[in-house]
Amino acid sequence: MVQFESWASFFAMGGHGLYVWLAYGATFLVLAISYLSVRGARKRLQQELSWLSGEGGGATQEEETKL
Amino acid sequence: MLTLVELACKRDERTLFAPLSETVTPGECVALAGSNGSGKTTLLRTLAGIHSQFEGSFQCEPFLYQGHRIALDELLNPLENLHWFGALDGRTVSDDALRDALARVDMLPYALTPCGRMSQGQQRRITMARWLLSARKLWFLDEPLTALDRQGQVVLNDIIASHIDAGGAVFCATHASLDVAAREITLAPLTEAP
Amino acid sequence: MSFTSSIKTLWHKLGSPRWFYQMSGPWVIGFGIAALVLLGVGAVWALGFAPPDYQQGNSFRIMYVHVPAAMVAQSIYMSMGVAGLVLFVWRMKLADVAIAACLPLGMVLTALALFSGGVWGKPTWGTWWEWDGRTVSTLVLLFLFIGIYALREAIEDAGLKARASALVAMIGTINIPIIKYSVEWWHTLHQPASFTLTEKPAMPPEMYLPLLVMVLGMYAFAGHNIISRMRNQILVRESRTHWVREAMATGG
Amino acid sequence: MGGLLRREWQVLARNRAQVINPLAFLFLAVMLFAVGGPLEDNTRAQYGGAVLWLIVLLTNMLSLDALFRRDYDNGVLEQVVCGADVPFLVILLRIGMQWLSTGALVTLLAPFLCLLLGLPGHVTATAMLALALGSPAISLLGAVGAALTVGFSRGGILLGLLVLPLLLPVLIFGTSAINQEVAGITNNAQLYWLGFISMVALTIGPFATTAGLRISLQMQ
Repeated sequence: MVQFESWASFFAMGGHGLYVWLAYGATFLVLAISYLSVRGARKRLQQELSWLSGEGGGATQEEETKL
Repeated sequence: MLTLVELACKRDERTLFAPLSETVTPGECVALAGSNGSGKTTLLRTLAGIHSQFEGSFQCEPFLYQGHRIALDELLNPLENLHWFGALDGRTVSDDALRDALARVDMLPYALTPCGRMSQGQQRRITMARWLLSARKLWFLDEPLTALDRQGQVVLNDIIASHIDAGGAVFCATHASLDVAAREITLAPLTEAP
Repeated sequence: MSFTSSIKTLWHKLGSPRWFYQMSGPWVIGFGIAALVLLGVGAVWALGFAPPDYQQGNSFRIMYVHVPAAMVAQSIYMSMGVAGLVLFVWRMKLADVAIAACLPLGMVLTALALFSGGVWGKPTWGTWWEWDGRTVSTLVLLFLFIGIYALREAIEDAGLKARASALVAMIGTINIPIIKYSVEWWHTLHQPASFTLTEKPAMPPEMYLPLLVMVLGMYAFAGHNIISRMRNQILVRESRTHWVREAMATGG
Repeated sequence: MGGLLRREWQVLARNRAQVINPLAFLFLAVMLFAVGGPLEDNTRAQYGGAVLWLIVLLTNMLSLDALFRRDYDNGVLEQVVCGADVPFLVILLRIGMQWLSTGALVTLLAPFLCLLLGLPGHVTATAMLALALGSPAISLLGAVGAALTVGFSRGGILLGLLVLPLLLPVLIFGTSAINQEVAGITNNAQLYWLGFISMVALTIGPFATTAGLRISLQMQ
């Protein structure tokens, strides 16, 4: 059952709101960044390689996908 | 003595030359020619078991490898070095064998001077003495002629010739041609990996 | 086909990055959806429905984020050790792709665990950093990750980079139990055996279940993230092959 | 075997700086700590053990950096890897020599170090025992780091980064062995643990070092 009476007390978290939301925010932010960076790298690769497949030859710019 | 089956060495995941298949029989000298960077050194280091990135396969009996580096401890004198290399092979080198080897390369007077104080050419001669003392029949030599003066080159060719006559085999990478009759292999560098 | 022969063929297939690339497509989507659902449900459950801790109140909810990050980070390091063993013994190229893919996420999750641990410590003990058994072993884990990362940066040759990081990952994995035990032992020496926040007390189910969901969600996310990084790595490394060209042309 | 060992002694005899410099640094660092630290004797005894082990660890890192560098540069290491029937033995000998010139020597000098660090007299025996049991692990695991970083010109930093996290247990058990001796509590558990860690290091160290050297040799 729900632990909090109102949305206000939910956000206040009994006084520890700052820390709880800081921890959750950081976690989901980091997960989101990690997901987006991987998806971005894939998109960049797709453009590079599909552009090249038209060319049929030559090496892509060899770069290790970082984060 | 040495058989290569479709051997192709790789460096940084790139194949350096077209796959090579060769056999080297006792009493044969094979010269490995090829432009700089065609992979001669990498091939020799692969056969010596140092380089481990390759495709295909090869079998070889116990061998002696001489790379670009002198492979002598500069703090020790020739006698100590040669004793140690003997111990590396699990053998104890007798003194007169040592004396003969050093005499053969005209380095007997330098037997006790630390190798660090010798010139590059003199150190090369000491490594030639090491070849003579090693019991290995198959020699891998990488650019043996470097830093040798005229007299040194005569000694080198003489050593290789007598090694071949004694039933040994030499597989060496060299630019300058050896006096000994040698079968040539050229490495076809791969410009664009398939 | 008998069980062992199907394992053999699977093992053989794993050798070719192409097969892995084609096979892993649905896995990435599967893990992605599982992560989304589990993390979403877990977060709502942990924040809204799990009971607060009788001693710490609501700051206890940070555990539902801190523990999964630390656990998954350590599992990632262990799997890098296993991949290292596979690379060393069977010389499988895919193992290095796995190590390269695991490394960034492992480092990020370890740092995240340290951060959320600190944020959790502030309301509980009044300090942002507490030299506690768990925090120190997580910090050591971060240094083990950084060691591998620094070694990979220092080596240019791809083949040597793979073997060197495989060796360090294996040695690190062997040492993790010893390090963990010695740090825990060191901590109990310094901290009189009061209620240590990081000792998992026997939690009632309504506390334990959301944690389980969050941990599974984090593992699912790690699976999704690492496999898609591996796919990117394969595209980079096999960029000259024709199958990559076709895959890219058809948007595979 | 004898011939291999003879060369190690010859190199050690002719390159004494390799042994003397780390020891000089050891005593210098102890002096710096003693001068920098608090003056009252009772507090100094509490952190004496930690200081001793920390300095032993860091001095070892200095001497480990040069462990294979000379043989790597002059080509002798190539001959060990491709020429010798059992390269593992030659490398184990080299690590043993490095331990002798750092770990064993520090164990013998422990009485002086304990004196300088203000540790009470009865602690010296335990400190020597702990150092004797723990220092092999430092050399054996450190050799793996030395093997992997010999190819880089500024390998020292990376060597510490790779090896020191693995040596945390040695620091923990070594320090608490001495601290508990200062407090008079029995510390057999710590000594057993130090011995155990050294045994683990002995089983994986030489093999991992040989593998590391094979990797570094391909970088030449």
